[in-house]
Amino acid sequence: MPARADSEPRAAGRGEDGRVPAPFGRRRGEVIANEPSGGYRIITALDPGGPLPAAGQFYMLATEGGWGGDGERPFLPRAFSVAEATGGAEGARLSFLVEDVGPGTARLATLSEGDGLLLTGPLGRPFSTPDELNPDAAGAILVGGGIGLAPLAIWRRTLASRGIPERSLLGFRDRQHSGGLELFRCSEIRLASEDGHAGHRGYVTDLLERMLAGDSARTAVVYACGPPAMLEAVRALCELRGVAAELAMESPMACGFGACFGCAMPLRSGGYMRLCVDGPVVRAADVETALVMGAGHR
Amino acid sequence: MPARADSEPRAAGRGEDGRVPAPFGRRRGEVIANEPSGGYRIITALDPGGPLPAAGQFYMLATEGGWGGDGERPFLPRAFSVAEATGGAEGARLSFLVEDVGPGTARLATLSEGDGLLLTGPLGRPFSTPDELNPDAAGAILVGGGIGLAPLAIWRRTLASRGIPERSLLGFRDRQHSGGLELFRCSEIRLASEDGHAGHRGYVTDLLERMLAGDSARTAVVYACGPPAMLEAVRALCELRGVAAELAMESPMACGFGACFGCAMPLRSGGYMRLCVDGPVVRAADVETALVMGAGHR
Amino acid sequence: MSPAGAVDLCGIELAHPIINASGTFDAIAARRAFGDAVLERFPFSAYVSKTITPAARTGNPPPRLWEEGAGMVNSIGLPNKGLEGFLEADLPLLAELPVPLIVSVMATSAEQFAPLVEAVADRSEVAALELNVSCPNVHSGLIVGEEPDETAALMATLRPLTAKPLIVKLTPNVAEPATIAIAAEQGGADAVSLINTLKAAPLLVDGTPWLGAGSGGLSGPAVRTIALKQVADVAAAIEIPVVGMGGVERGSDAATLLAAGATAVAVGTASFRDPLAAERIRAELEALQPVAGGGSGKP
Amino acid sequence: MSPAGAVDLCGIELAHPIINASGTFDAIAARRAFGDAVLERFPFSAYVSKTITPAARTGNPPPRLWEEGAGMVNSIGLPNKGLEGFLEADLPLLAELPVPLIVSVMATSAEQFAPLVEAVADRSEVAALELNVSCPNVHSGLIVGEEPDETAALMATLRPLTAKPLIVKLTPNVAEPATIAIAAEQGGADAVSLINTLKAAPLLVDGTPWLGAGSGGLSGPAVRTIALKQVADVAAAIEIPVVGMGGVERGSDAATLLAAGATAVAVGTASFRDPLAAERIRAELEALQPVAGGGSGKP
Ligand SMILES: Cc1cc2nc3c(=O)[nH]c(=O)nc-3n(C[C@H](O)[C@H](O)[C@H](O)COP(=O)(O)OP(=O)(O)OC[C@H]3O[C@@H](n4cnc5c(N)ncnc54)[C@H](O)[C@@H]3O)c2cc1C
Ligand SMILES: Cc1cc2nc3c(=O)[nH]c(=O)nc-3n(C[C@H](O)[C@H](O)[C@H](O)COP(=O)(O)OP(=O)(O)OC[C@H]3O[C@@H](n4cnc5c(N)ncnc54)[C@H](O)[C@@H]3O)c2cc1C
Ligand SMILES: Cc1cc2nc3c(=O)[nH]c(=O)nc-3n(C[C@H](O)[C@H](O)[C@H](O)COP(=O)(O)O)c2cc1C
Ligand SMILES: Cc1cc2nc3c(=O)[nH]c(=O)nc-3n(C[C@H](O)[C@H](O)[C@H](O)COP(=O)(O)O)c2cc1C
Ligand code: FES
Ligand code: FES
Repeated sequence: MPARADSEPRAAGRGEDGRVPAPFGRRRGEVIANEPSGGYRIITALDPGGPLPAAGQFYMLATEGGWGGDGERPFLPRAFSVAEATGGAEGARLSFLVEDVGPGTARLATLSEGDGLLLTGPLGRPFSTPDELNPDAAGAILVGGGIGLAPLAIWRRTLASRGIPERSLLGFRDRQHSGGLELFRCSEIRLASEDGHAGHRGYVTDLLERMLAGDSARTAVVYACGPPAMLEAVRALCELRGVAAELAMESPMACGFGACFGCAMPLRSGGYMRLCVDGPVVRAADVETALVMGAGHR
Repeated sequence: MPARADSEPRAAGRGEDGRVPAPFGRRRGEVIANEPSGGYRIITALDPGGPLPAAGQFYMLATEGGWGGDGERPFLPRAFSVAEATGGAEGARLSFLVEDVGPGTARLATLSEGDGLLLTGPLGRPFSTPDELNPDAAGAILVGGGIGLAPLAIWRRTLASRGIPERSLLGFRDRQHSGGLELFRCSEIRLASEDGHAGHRGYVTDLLERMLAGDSARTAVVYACGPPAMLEAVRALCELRGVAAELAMESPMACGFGACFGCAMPLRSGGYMRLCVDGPVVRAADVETALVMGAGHR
Repeated sequence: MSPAGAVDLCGIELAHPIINASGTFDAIAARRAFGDAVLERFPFSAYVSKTITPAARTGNPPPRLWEEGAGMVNSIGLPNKGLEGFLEADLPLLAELPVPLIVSVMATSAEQFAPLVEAVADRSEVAALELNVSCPNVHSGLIVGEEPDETAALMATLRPLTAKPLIVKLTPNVAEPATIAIAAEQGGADAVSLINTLKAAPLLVDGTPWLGAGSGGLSGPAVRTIALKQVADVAAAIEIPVVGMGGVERGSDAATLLAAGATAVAVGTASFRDPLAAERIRAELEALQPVAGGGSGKP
Repeated sequence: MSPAGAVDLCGIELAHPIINASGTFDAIAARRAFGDAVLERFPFSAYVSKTITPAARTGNPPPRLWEEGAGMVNSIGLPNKGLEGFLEADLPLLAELPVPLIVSVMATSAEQFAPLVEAVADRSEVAALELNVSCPNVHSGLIVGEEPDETAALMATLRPLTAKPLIVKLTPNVAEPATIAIAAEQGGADAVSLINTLKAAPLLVDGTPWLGAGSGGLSGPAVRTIALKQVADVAAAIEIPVVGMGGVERGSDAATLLAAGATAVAVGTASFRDPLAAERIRAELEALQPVAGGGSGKP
């Protein structure tokens, strides 16, 4: 991926692609809240001395104790998009939206206030601004599904704080697979749900299709995060309409910092990228398909 | 080891050597108390449906959760002598005296009321009655050190309930390595401590030496449990004086029921016994030395 | 068909596919500990004895055990009563078990193996023999199970001695276990079983060996994916049945070995943690949905 | 003398004995993630590159990772830019690291290995080469590192090509790794390193391989006691230095490998859990009391 012109002034300490470099090594954060949000949980931790991440970046997380048990998984840390980040010089206050899908997320779900949270991050490539993706951009369309709301939530706030207009289209399979809506407070959102429990009964991509039809595709920029099928629908639609898009993707990760080459994501141009350092936010045009096993937030 | 004449009527369900057979398989007990006792902890659990053990028997214990962590030890269950047992048809109430010496005992020490305790037992060979060891027995001398108080505590109660006279000589290295004295309430005990913090300053075997000198060795029977050096001193002294003795010994154990052959204890006659099924209580005359690595309670 | 149903292991009818791994469940000692419940609720569909040798052995000096976070290293050293002691003292008791009996045997040469195999096979209580050609604890000079030629030569001697099934137990400490399995099959083995333990040496920080024998063998969950690789490779290379083992802790572990080509699955180290682990594993295996044809199970 | 002090690894001066295992720390990617702190606080005393091959490789299809309770199985498949890409794009960046550079190389025949070794050894930035011989010889079909003869033949070709240290990386998937180490030493190797990963195959309950490549290699704490056994055996069999690795998670693990005869210790999988694991391991190693002469450490 060639380096891009950096059209926007970056915060001090930002590197390539606007990514915020992580402090070297794993450090201890402290859990200050762990609350249910629909079918998910929002886990908030203090990260003393840690930097403020850029929207779209992620952290590798593990609990301080009980990461494992009976010689069983989890063994490796787990990747989570940061969903909300505030704070300043003394450190950051980070929130993660977590869906319990296996041993690692189950363990994280049991965290209590005061527990240690081992973290490495922020990692990876963040979202690009709309004008970086489309010089004629009029604003941003955020398309999220399920746990994919996490990176979009912080991105929405960032855009809002920069005065960039954004609209969010959020979709859920059913009640169980929804949560994190409070992260979108005070913003313009439209909902879709497959079971009809909220908003439009159907897919969030139905909403996107309508919006791109109404809108001028020329000025649109789409940011999407969600399950592989949703990501793929967004990718295909944007390709069809010639709309610039970025996808926040997923793949199994062992390290999160380019060390293991485990997070291979097929490139349209052939071969693979390492999603942890070349992503997790990728240009939609760079991937052949988002229908890769484990490639999207469920 | 040849079968012995069983001179005493046995409780129903007792087998070879008076041992109480364990229910087949591991079961869940529930912790009802976990309290400090000197440098140790007394952990008490309800064992619904479990039998009452014979004094000298042990259980293999593991916690229900967190047995392991970070893919680390403990992995195998740990052996603990039962220190107190009460109850009836609905089950047993079992107490264990636990010294934190490594990952397994450290984990057990963190148990709270209501937590699950996985247990297999009672296992192994219990103490023999004084008259089984010496037809002229006038009573029992119990010699214990450190965490070795555990099996002697339940044995003392059993003897008392059968009206067999007993005296206990208990020794400790220092304050840190003492505890469990409340298990000897209402009984005649003499103390020794290496640091002089309680009773005679010196070894518990000094007390035994005096007692065997005063006593007629002909009518004495000694039961000992404690660190290898203490066990060996007791063994050598009893051999010298021709006093019948049983030692409750230790060795590393993986299974506790004769399956792994890991708990080898050298026999005087050559070869090894499996301490989990041929012990942990052994005739002093059957072992060459008690100075075997890991052969005694620390 | 339930994956936990009856199976035929080279002519031996097993009520279900879960048996024990040699040396990890002493049925006689278990009766001392648990009484006749062991017979009434016997968790294995066949019983494999601890390995017996021509002469009695006391085993290795202690310590014999080392614990790891996800397994253990043992250097037991095959303590056993020897052929004569086994036949006299143990066989009558093992014959009381409600399942077929497989006797594991080991010797340090074909000439020593032959009378052992003959004497054991001669006993009507014995359904089959497992040939331990792989135990890493005993220094038999050349390890037969590490060389295809040695394995073939051993089979050439032993195969004519009995019509009873001979199961060759393979070592995992080779580059390609399938080459040994093929040699065993060509030599007339009725089945193979694998994996035995992996050579391992817990050392103290100063380099001193912890185990009395210096080194030992690793078993338990730590070796599970190694066992899966070797069982799948071996099952693909031969026609005779395979008994799969190594780190089986759950029904899904057993199901995976069966799907990889094993006919039966042996439970070893898991029994140390829970004497009835095999019963639970079988129940979990039974509860697993029969896999839909062709479905990969991948998300 | 502190066990964490400077060591000489076949002529390369290392400030301390902790280096990285090939393929488990990409210093260039780490700088993208962590910035120049990687240079300022570089945790290894030498840097071993990921294995490079004559031509570029994209690596194996995903999934490439499987997690176990005490380790992981990977089937990365040696993605790399190939010799030319490495020399052009990566070498200048790796030369900025504050430690000696060891380049890991692999090819599928001695003829393919030769120009690779020559070209890499030719570069002044390179202190030594590690020969990854866990690869098939395209001519014989045999895995070079599994056969003493193949290893000796490879060394006969490569040794004359450079005066720089050649470190042979041994596979653990053999019965006796010392036989391969001896062949490497006799062929003129300056050191050996071990262990590489153990062949393993995570399968789903229906038997389908999880990994895109079908099978992979096990690493992490699960293999620690296997590594100890092999490192001790190899160190006892040869005179040249040994780089020990396999499941090192703590300073005591490193100390044990050093006591078993290793000159340096490599940290692999542990870096995935904590990018600075090696720094902690070195600090823990330093904090360990120097072992009293002759004391066994046994209780
Ligand atoms: C960049 C990035 C950002 C993410 N952000 C979020 C987020 O904001 N919120 C969130 O909830 N999740 C997020 N995820 C996903 C999250 O990392 C996973 O859900 C988590 O790793 C699952 O771990 P687990 O142990 O709970 O489940 P696992 O058991 O690891 O299950 C997850 C999947 O892994 C596979 N799997 C099963 N067993 C194994 C095994 N033994 N080895 C390897 N793979 C196995 C299966 O496909 C399974 O469905 C993100 C992932 C990435 C890469
Ligand atoms: C029959 C019997 C009865 C017992 N009764 C009691 C009792 O009533 N109360 C009580 O407190 N204790 C009792 N014990 C001792 C108790 O079982 C041990 O203290 C316990 O197993 C220690 O486990 P741990 O994980 O805490 O410590 P470990 O780390 O297992 O330490 C114990 C010892 O094991 C050795 N060791 C260290 N690492 C390893 C390893 N990786 N693998 C193998 N060995 C290692 C060392 O010698 C160490 O000192 C009894 C033991 C037996 C056999
Ligand atoms: C303590 C112990 C003793 C063993 N004894 C024998 C034996 O006598 N004969 C044999 O063939 N295998 C023996 N084995 C190997 C097991 O049968 C089995 O192959 C191995 O442990 C792998 O299975 P697991 O991981 O389920 O334990 C023994 C294993 C252990 C742990
Ligand atoms: C993800 C991954 C990639 C690896 N890549 C290489 C490689 O390119 N070349 C090589 O010689 N070894 C490679 N290895 C093996 C390691 O260098 C090391 O030998 C092995 O992982 C054991 O050490 P550990 O348990 O500390 O990880 C790799 C290991 C892992 C886990
Ligand atoms: S997760 Fe390790 S390289 Fe991306
Ligand atoms: S502890 Fe397993 S045989 Fe005694």
